[in-house]
Amino acid sequence: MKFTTAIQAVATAGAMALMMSTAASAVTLQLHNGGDPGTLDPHKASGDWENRVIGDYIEGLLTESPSAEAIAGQAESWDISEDGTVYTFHLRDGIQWSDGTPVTAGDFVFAFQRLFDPKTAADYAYLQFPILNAEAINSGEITDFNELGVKAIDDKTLEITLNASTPFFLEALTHYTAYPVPRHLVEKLGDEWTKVENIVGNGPYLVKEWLPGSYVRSEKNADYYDAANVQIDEVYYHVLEDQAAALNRYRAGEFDILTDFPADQYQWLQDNMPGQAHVTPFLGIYYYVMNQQEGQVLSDIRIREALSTTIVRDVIGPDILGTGELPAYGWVPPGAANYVENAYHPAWADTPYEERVEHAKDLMTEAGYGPANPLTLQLRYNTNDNHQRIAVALAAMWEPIGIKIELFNAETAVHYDALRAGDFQVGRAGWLMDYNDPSNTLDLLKTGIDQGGTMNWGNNYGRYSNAEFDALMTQASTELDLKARGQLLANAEKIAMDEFAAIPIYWYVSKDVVSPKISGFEENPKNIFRTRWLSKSE
Amino acid sequence: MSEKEPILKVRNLSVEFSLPGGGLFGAKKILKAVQNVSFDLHEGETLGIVGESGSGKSTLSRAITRLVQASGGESVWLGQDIQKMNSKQLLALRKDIQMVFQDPLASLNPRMTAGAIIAEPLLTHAPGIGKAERTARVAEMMEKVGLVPSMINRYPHEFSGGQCQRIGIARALITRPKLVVCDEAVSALDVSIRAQVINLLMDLQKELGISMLFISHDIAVVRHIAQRVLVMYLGEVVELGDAEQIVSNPQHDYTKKLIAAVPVPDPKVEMQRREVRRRMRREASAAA
Amino acid sequence: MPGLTGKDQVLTTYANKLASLDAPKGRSLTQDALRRLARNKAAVVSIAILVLIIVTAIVGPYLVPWGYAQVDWSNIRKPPNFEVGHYLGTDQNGRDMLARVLQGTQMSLIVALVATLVSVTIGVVYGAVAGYFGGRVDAIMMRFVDIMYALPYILFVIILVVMFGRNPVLLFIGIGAIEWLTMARIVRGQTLSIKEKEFVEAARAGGVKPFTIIMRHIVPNLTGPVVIYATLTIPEIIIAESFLSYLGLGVQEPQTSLGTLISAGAPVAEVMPWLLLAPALVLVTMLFCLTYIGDGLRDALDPKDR
Amino acid sequence: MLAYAFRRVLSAIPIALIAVTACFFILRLAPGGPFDGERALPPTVLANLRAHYNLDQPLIVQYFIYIWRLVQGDLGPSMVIDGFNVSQLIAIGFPFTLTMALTAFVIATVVGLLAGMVASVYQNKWPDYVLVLGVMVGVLIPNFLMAALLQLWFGVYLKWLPAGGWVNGSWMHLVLPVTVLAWPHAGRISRLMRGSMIEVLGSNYVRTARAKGLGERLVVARHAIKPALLPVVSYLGPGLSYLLTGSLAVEQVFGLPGIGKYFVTAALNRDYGVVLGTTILYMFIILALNLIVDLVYAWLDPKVRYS
Repeated sequence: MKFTTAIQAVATAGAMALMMSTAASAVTLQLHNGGDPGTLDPHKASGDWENRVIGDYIEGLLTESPSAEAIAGQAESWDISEDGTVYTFHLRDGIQWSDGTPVTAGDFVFAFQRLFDPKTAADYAYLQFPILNAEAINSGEITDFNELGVKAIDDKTLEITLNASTPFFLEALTHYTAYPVPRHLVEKLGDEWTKVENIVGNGPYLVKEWLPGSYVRSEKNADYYDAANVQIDEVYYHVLEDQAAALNRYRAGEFDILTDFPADQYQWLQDNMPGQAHVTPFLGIYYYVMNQQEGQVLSDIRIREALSTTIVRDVIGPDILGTGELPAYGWVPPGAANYVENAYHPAWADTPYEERVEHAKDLMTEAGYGPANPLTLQLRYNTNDNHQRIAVALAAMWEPIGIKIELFNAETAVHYDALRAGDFQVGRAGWLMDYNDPSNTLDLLKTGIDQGGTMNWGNNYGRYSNAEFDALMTQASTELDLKARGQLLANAEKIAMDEFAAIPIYWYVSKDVVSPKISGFEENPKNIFRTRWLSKSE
Repeated sequence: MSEKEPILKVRNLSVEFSLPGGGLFGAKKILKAVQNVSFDLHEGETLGIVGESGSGKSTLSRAITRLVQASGGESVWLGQDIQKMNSKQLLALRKDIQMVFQDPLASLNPRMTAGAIIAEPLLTHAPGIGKAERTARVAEMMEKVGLVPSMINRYPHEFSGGQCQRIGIARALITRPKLVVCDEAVSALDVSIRAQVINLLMDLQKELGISMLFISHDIAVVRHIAQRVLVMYLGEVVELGDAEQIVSNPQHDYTKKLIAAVPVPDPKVEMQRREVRRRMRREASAAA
Repeated sequence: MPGLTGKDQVLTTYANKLASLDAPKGRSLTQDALRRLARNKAAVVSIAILVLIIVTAIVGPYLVPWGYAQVDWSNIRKPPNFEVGHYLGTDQNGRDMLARVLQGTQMSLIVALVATLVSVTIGVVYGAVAGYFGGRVDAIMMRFVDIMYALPYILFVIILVVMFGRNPVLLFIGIGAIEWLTMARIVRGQTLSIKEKEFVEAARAGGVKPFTIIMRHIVPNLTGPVVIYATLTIPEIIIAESFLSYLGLGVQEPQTSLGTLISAGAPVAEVMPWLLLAPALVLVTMLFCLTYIGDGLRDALDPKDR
Repeated sequence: MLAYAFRRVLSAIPIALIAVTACFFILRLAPGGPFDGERALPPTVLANLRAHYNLDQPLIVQYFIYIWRLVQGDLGPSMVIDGFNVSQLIAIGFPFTLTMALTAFVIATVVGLLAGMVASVYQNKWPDYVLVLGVMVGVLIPNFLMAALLQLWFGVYLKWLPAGGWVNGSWMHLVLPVTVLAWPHAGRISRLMRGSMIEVLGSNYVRTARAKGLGERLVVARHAIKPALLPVVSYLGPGLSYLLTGSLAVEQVFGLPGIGKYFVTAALNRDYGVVLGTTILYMFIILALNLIVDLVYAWLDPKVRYS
């Protein structure tokens, strides 16, 4: 007894000392950021974890509003040419890097040139390929960077020319690939400029510390143009990949916001911490690919139809995952911009399950399979609790139509290597949209590009190929009228889905937990909430 | 007997050990454990080898039978140099030359029964004989060394020290060897048991007609059992001759000291002995 | 060798004498050990419980109302419910936990048994050989062990999976191959001191061949540390199995193992305790039993200890 | 002995080179590369990345480039954590891991040895059973589960200790992780110690010591401990290296900046540089630990010779 009281006393004293030391400083946001950011360099970053940190210390021409809409950032205003290919941006007055150097249009030009420079080896350079000559420069075809469609008219004016009108281009500019970099520093230090001791920024926060595996710490930038309205003085972006552990730390009061939580805890959260868990539709699709190469059993559309139609999608989100993900029947996530009103919805989705099973059995018999001659398929997924559950559920759903599933899990690298190599029959995949436009998911079903005899299928793992679909996609990319373009894309979606190009399962959701102390958090389909809009009360 | 060719001829046998030392890059120190030892051993004879611990007597006995590699010289067994034997010849040799060790318990595998221990040389040297015969032979040998055959399935720790040594002797004799090397075979035993074991050895020797190399630091014991004595000091032979003669008339200082080292139940003599020992130790360390 | 092989008159007499003797009728080492084991209360209780677990794991699946791969769509992630026959509840896929625990126990038992045997055998032989021969042989063999330690074994596993696909034998090889290293080091260390004992020298002086010395004189004297460390290896093996399953080498869904069940249950310990409690309880009980049996075996196999 | 140690230290370099070479080529046998994530990169981008890290060169050229840099003390870049190179990652994480592992090691070794000794003296009596139970819990419960349960209990329910993190570097943040690391280690040590103590206590010369009338405590202290330590010492080398590299679960649950995670995740991410860097580091740690173990062994048992 005595011993435990002693420990308690020591612990309380320690906790008090901690609290006092933080109370003396200002408002600190403890943000659970997920995995370790790989880099602080916007041109090398490739994920959400980097985005949260980088988006707080650098600001692009445009930035995100509390609900993640594109709003004016470093550019105060912009003009767009009639044909939608030339954008002219007017920078704010008085914007500067944190070392006092002004942010100029030249920094943006330099940044875009660096992004496309093959030597930079930027992962996500392709997101800005709509810019004139960007792709050619990135692939090394054009070596003169001055041919890039980004020009500084003067220090305050930037002109960007596109290959063709791109309806989502302004939104693309909020992405970190479009962020400026401090030319004066990068020219001096090269890639070393993002080391914590060198780093400068033009955003609302400045990175002060980075302890890999533990956290990144940023402090408020007093020189930021909107600094007066920035409430939070310090942000810890905590690294913690174990979601259950993160939730524990949230409950212990160590985190204010969780950017993910274990789906199994959703019910518990709703019961015990009502209103704190936020599950929001996220622009992304969870799907299965089917290998449709010639000679593969799944090149038979009848079997693909049998597979897709016998999945009871309504049971997956609410029961198996527990977070209520909505069933997906089409290919473009609901809420995608620049799209038609009524999304694709197949007729079979509304027929009763028993009928679908009967129909599927007929299809299987037609294809030459039956109880006497069952079809055995290998299903690959990358190891993860959710993927496993869905794979197990699908296997059970396909059993009644005489399909035997062999489950085959592997770690991520092996799994995607197999998908890319076409070494699979059915495989799990998923896609989160890079920018809010239907073309981003529909591109996944375009026929591969012939590269000197070998086909590069890119992310089209199932090797679905339909000339009509491809033609509609090409047509859409040059269509200026948004409405007409939306219709072309919808037609393409219908073609692919009617042919069961892949098996959509559900639409992704984002899962956040936000402490009641935090205000300014707005659910949005991109799940981006910049710290500058948040505030914290004790 | 003496006109006959000796069964073992040792000529200029030397053993060296390299010792690490003298700094990281310093030359290795060479310890000359045995230097130029020569002697003959005849059939049925017992040769005592005496010297204090570290004098090289154990190393010598192991070098003769090539349990330790000699650095020079030869040991000729029945006309053949052991140092040049191939592995097949060596195996045959192991049957003819057996050893009895100092620590009776430590020289017996604690996980084997007395019977299995005694039978092991048979397994090696006469793998052809059947199990029943092996057991019979073991029982015979146990009786011969004064053990009750019914103890055949007991483990070494169930025996007393003297009994353990009898097991060791039985193991050594079961292959009917021509030579037995007793390395301090009795020094770990209590005085009363010691006499019993020595007498046993002498009886067996007589009965079976074996030769013996009897190694001990105790010259009194050696005098009792051996006909001739070889005195070793710091790896070298200092005296070799008839046992009675050496004890009654030692020629070398060291031999005298060894004789002085025999415990005598007299406090004064005991004190002198200690003094002698102390001096010897000093000299030894100075020499090293 | 006439003196050795010829069966002479004296010997025959002894043989006859022996036959009539009553005492030396030998208890074999195993009988002896079993007798001593039976006197160890903790070990006996542990054996009883372990046997119960094994029997339940083998027979149980035929008695429970649900199959381990069977999905009950109307009862997904439900706590124990006796009315529908889910005595331990269901998992997130609506599969009966009792059936899964039984199947997982079966799997883990097999894995633990085979992989432990593999790793102990390799480790003991390797360590004893290195320790006995010493010198350069030892240096080279042990540096090889060091290198094996340092190389990330995940890579080996991944390559195994890719090269040979799914194969239960590979699982044992995969686990055995990682778990023998420490055993080899411990055995080698013990061998270094055992080989200096006089009974080993006695055997060498008697002309016993090195390999026979190792198997007859060294290895039996290693049982203490080997048995102890083997019981310590089993929990590691069971956990290693679940990690290898993660990499795609081990047990594949819908089959499962205790390690996999526990790693799936750990994150939901609070909200769905029934997913963790049953497998964890079985595993811990099983391992405790093995520990006490290991202790008992160690004592029983030590002839000094009566 | 010193010369022996010196030779072992010198031999570490070729051995590490063998390990690195083996690792380098095995690494490339595994399918997938550092840039094969959930989505395929466009060919141009992939080509740029591969050129950036010299992955477009023939394998043997890459190998010599790596070795050449290594000779100059450069462990190369990390391909996944771009913000740091491998040397920096190790320099940041290793001191932390070392602190944590050594703390756990010292505590666990002391506790384990004591528990093992007490258990052996009271063999098959209740203190033995209780100690086995208490200490084996650490071995039998997988460390990820132990970490999660301790975090939940002491961090969330009782709120006595921080549930994770490494803010301010306070020792309180170390209590739970060190417990999770130390417990199984103490368990293994105590098991080995108990077993070998029982063996030694039953041995002949300890019996002799008892027969001489020495008290049990003196017998244990003077005659039993040293020889009983032998198998334990053999385990200490691998044991400490487990602590140094097996902290993945602890780091991931508590969000700590150690390097344990690199030993596992780097291989999964195909982060070639980090895999090789950690292999070299681990190689030297193992060689050093085993050298120490061998020397201690020779000290404990003078009959064990080195050549």
